[in-house]
Amino acid sequence: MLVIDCPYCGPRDQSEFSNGGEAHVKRPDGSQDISDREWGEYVFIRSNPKGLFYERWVHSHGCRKWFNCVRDTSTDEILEIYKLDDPQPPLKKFENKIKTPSGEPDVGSGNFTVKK
Amino acid sequence: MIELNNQNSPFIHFHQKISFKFDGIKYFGYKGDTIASALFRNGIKLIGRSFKYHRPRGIYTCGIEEPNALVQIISEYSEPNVRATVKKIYEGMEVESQNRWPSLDFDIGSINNVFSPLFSAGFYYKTFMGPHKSFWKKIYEPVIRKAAGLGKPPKEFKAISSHLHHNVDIVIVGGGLNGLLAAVSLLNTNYDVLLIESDNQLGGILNNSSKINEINGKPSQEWIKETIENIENSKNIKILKNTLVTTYNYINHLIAVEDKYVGAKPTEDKVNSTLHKIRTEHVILSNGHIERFLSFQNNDLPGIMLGASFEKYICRYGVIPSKEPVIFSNNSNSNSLVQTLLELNIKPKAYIDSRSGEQIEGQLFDLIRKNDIPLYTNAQVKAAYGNKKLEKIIVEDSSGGTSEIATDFLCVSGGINPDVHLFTQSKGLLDWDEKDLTYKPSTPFQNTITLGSASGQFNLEEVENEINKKLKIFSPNKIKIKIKSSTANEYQIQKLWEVAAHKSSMWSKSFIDLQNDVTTKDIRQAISEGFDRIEHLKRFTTNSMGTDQGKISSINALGIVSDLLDKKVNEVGTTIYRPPYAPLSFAAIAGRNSYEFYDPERKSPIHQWHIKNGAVFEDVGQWKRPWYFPNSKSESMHDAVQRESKNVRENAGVLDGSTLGKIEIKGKDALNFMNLIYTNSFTKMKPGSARYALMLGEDGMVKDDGIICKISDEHFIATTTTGGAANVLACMEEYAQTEWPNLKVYMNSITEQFATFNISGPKTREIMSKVFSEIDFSNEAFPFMTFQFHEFEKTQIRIMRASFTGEMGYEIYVPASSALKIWERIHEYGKEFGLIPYGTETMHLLRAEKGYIIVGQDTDGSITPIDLGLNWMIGKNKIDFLGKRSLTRSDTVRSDRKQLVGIMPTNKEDQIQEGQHILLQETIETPVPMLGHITSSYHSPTMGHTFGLAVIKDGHSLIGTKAFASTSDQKTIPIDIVKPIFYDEKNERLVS
Amino acid sequence: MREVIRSNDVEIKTFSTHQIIIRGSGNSEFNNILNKKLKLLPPSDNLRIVSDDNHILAKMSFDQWNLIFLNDNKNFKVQKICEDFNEKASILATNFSDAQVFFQIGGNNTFYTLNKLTHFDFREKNFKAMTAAQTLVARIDCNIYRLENHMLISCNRSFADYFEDRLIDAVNF
Amino acid sequence: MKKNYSIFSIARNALSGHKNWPKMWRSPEPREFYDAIIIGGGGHGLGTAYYLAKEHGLKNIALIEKGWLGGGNTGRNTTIIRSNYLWDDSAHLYEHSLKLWENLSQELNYNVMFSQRGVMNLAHNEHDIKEIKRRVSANNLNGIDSEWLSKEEIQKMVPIMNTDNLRYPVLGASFQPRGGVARHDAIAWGFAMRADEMGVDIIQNCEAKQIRTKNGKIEGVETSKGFIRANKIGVVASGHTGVLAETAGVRLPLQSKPLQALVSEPIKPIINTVVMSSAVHAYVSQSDKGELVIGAGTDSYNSFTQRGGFNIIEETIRAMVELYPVFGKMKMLRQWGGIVDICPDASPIISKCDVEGLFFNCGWGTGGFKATPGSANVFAHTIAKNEPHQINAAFNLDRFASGKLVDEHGAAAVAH
Repeated sequence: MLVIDCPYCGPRDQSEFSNGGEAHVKRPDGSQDISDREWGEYVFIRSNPKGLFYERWVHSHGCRKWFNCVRDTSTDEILEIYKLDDPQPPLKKFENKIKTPSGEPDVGSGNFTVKK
Repeated sequence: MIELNNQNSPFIHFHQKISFKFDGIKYFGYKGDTIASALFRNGIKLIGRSFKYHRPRGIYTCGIEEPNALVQIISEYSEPNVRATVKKIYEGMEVESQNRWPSLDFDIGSINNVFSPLFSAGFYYKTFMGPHKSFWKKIYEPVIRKAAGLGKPPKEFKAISSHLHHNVDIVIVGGGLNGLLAAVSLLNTNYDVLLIESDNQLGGILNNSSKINEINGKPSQEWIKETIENIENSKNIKILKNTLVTTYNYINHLIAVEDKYVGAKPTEDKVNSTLHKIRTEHVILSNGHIERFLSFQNNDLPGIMLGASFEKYICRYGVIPSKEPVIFSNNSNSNSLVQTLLELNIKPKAYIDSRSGEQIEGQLFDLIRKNDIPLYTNAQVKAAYGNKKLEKIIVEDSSGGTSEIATDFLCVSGGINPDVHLFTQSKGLLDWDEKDLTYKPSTPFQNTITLGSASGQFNLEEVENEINKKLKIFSPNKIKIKIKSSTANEYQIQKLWEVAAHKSSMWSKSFIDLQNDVTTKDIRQAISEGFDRIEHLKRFTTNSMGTDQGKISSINALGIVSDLLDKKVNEVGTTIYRPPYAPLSFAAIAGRNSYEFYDPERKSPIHQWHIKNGAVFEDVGQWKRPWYFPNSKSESMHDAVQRESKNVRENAGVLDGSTLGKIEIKGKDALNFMNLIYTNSFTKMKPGSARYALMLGEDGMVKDDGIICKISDEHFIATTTTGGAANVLACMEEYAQTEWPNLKVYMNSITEQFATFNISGPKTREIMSKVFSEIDFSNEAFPFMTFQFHEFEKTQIRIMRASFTGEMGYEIYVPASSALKIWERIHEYGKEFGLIPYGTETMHLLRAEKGYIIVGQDTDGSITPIDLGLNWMIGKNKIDFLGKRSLTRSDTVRSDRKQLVGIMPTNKEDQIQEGQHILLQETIETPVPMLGHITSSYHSPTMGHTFGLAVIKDGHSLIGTKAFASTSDQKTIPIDIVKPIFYDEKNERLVS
Repeated sequence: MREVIRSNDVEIKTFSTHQIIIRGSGNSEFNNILNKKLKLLPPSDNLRIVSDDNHILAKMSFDQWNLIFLNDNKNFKVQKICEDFNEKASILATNFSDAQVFFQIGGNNTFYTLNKLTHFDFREKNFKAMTAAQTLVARIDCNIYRLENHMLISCNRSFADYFEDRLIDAVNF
Repeated sequence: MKKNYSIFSIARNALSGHKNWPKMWRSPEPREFYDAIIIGGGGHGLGTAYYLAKEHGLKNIALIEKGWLGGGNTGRNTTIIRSNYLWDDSAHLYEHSLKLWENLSQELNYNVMFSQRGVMNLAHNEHDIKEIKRRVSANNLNGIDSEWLSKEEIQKMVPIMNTDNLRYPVLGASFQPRGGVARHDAIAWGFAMRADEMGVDIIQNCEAKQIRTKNGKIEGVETSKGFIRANKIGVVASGHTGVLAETAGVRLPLQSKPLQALVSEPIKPIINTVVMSSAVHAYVSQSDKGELVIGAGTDSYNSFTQRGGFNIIEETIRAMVELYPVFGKMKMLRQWGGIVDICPDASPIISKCDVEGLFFNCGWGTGGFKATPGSANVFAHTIAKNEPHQINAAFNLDRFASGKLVDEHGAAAVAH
């Protein structure tokens, strides 16, 4: 169970939160002019990296507020939590922080960070 | 039998005799005995039969790592696979051996041993396929299933176990020497510390061996007592005994299970185990090491066990399993066993060491010489022989000559492994130590510190500075410790995994996994067949997949494989240790969140009234809703629903709608927000009016529906379906915060603040005028789809004129605290007009007659508003709302999508069945193309026959034509496709 | 106030009382309105509680305050306060008096018992007196208020029976 | 030469102490070029290689696997096999697979132990009953064996089930007699062994890092053992498929989440059919070794750690103890997790894409094991013929643009 540091309530057990998938996905507004494919990509496709991931959480059993976080999906390590209106932290900031997960052999661990 | 007792073990109450039964025979042990130590006290060695070959097996260890001694406790719940080496006995306990028939001594299953050459590793992949594939289901599998499994299935037993959450700064796992020292260093610091010990005694190695006799000049037991007192008087350290940490999850979250019935008979009325769920900042692993065994021919005979365990039985449990054991070792850890035996003036029959004379510790060498114990150096035990128990062993010395030693007991030691199971669960990395020939913790992934032998530091002289160095980050109290040990401090080991067989034949076996009967021959066969990756080898041979997870043998397997592949061990890798550390009972995991507390029963404010009036309830999510109100015990649901429906159509009926979601939306931009969330446009809506609205997902499919009341452009109240209440509020909050943060709008759920009574029927107006005498219910004053606030006996209520049944009706919103009063008043005045309460089934029927949809029943997440013929609900000139863009995608504008239609049976007595499908052909030859399915079907009292709603391809254009509906017995009935409305098509009754 | 259970050094009582949920921006104008009406200055940082003899005012998150009336008040008085606040478009005040049921828990084993039902960290350094929180207790959404010498927990009315049974069970086992 | 396995081959080898069994597969170094490369050494991948060689005569093929064969989801699932899916497209796909399962041991001459003991889906409320009865009707009309069981019939088949005094009583169930369970390792090793015999190069510990394309056409794949050229690449790497697709510039609608499962200690036979329940969130069968194999739900967040939260295990076990009080005294022996790639409509993707020569077989979510032979069979067809087989036509990538989804949310025993 992760510990998530809600920006409004402080660190809480993960069971109080719900996951909102990828962050910073802008919803096309007044969306008549975009193609079916582009709209299909907005509705159905979210990035799914093995490595650094911008993600949304909501404190659904607490203050019910949404916030963003940078998490490494290959180790589940939460690297940074920031409010919705805070700027998006650049990927470079976390490069040296990634620990290799135990148990996965170096060769064949598939543990590389996908550069966007 | 007395002389087998070691009276000076302080942990056994020799004055408190306990009787227990093993396989029907009564024996005596003492308070503090485990089943195993009590059996040894009675000279019993044969305890079970092995999984595959049914070979006789004895007690091999003295702890949780036990592979053989799994027994069944026969009592009201008959628990299978209990570790005899851990479970303490209690008065009247009945224990049975497992996996043998008819008896332990004479087991038919041992025939497998005769045919064992056929049962090599993975034999079941290569046979049981012929002569015809049906043989597997009829013959082979039933036989295999009956033979498999160890214990018998348990009987039902309401085991009460509770959960307990902890939030601490530091957890110390293991209350042995290093655990206690770590606690001492943290005494009265401002860290909240939890010290967890699996035994019911603190002390670990200090209790289990005579290796350490003095600490800081005091006998170790005295030092332990003193240390425990200091810890118990401290204000920041709590001790949990009889508690085994089973799981180390990510972000420092531990799961541990505490046995509350150590040495007592569990009952159904008290908590018998507690699952501790511990959130901590740091974890200190000082849970010691586990001794590993060696592989040689017949190393599974009863009477063979691990040397350190033998010593633990003597020191910790005060029982001497044998008066003249032989000791066979390749490392210095066995020295203390010799010391312990000689202190009780017991002389080992022989000491066999694979190391040379010079390599053996000088201090041990002198001890053996002084007591003239026969010593064999550069020697190995080639084989052990005996009928159902050890009788003799064959020893080969450096010259290659072999000699025979008659003995009933052999203590084996193949070296010690740090207990790294929890460390790998924490995602820490391991490193192979070439000198100590074992895997040791290296880089941790979380805040994990390992101490003592758990970190692979086996030298007692290093204890002090390891603790001071590793705990420096806590700026603890400095530790000063002087340990006087009876044996050498340096740990020495010589590489030895397997001894070549004495007499090798098709039947000779040298075991690498005792519980799953895996031999070293199986490992060689696996590698020759290409299963050379350690994970393949484990799965093909099932090595270390038993209930002990290969605690005493999985490193040996790596050693043997690395030799066979001549690779270094860390190139072979290690199998991943999967939680839990030891099997964890289902009852402990479930805790109190099962049986009567599995899930709440949410009740409406007038739930008790429903019960008193004989309501039969239905589960809708967590809510209990009245399903129907039978007027007598014998009335069936069908009859009750027909009666209730008829009554609503002719007189009046009232439904408890309190479970439907109610959300209050307010703010400067409330109108703009509502237009974005729902498909309808609320801009031109007059304040005080209500509108039926649809909410879509971004994929354009119907997600929820409800009625929107507009108090003003800045204040709305929306209702939702019972099931959708939480999702609609969550969706509103998500979009308000993440997509449209600039909109000034707030929303609160008021579902539980108000009870809702939906009253409808031709006589409703008269009833309402009587109940709320000062309100004008005329059409002019109170038109359809409008609402009004009124004060009724000092409480504010809201009445909305709307109806889901097609009859003229109102929804009355009443504060929950005055719900019962008003509900009873409605019934009191309604009686004279034939008012009755009705349930959800009648509501479903009546709304279906009007063709009103139920989201989740007539829609399944793949239906758009257009499919339902509800285009009028889409605000045409709105630039955006949830899912709007999806409505114009190529697949959503396809004409042959599934569309809502009505279904009538061509011959009236046929039964339309819900869930059946609509076909174009009368006879069914599968696979038959289906137009769609019947979403709802009921027997209509007004029409006198069944009818249904369905969603079928190109439905709108098929209205007026005929088709067929399938039936549950694979036939079809002819049907007419009609408009989805069967009652008061022009809605005159609604606005009357 | 009805007593639910008193044993194992834990005492639990249950009661209903008036409560208003106030949503607003929390700016000075908002604070003045509340202060004028209630003679209580709303707390500025999250999860803090201010109280006097009749009220508890807790800031639950950056735009939500819970106002709990301690001594029994007349319905219409609470309804009136609600309406006054609602006059301002920028404030949403919702009368929550009937929506929730309260439990008062005291005694030395309060936190030990509650920790059988929730993972919440009740330690002094993380949950001082006069602090509030929203979390899960027995898997049900609850508001918890730590006052000087006892705890208040409120949950939605429809869960009340189940919640009471869980509390009793936690005290007994 | 063709390996053959039977009781006679076991007896013959017993005489020589089982020393000279033939090697199951070679472990060759990768060649410079292949006609087709399969990325992913699970059941689906190995099956694809097998059918490409057997049914389409492609011999110059390689299969690369970053870890060890069958080490991903193939070795981490609850081995349940059934075909009683709701929508026609899914029903035909899973039925195609079930028919292949029924002869697989004989076809591979390697016992996959497919035990057709029936699969039961329980209904715990009126909504469940409506949904399950609709699926049973759709199954029957698609020619799939599926029947509705009353509570009494359920109790006769599973006497240990507590149907009445629990929070959500059991009201009935759907039952597919031909459904059941199989041995997961056996299908991976069986396919690998036979593919290797037909000349397929199976290369373990060879990780695909980057799929290289040149003006819209496949060039090859950068691996930990160097660059390998190929005309066609089939990516069937479950949770990692999305990661590899990104390296070729293709965005897949997949989210990779942990799915956990657990086994109990082995006991004598106690439950002889497979029971699934979505409302009470748990599914169980008993392996031939005597262990209860129990499946849990997915975690809520994306993760490649093959580990999930203990809360998910708690949810499942408390449902188990509720449904089978007898399990109270059983103990959990091992728990683990896989990485399941979930599509928005809970249906797979077996499809070409804009890059010529690049094919994807993924999106199996929590239900991939049952589809192993069927998915491999149609994926081999798609790769060989450059056109989808009629059975997997609906599971194309551009259904997410058109909106013509195959929404199987209800079908998966675990609500997403």
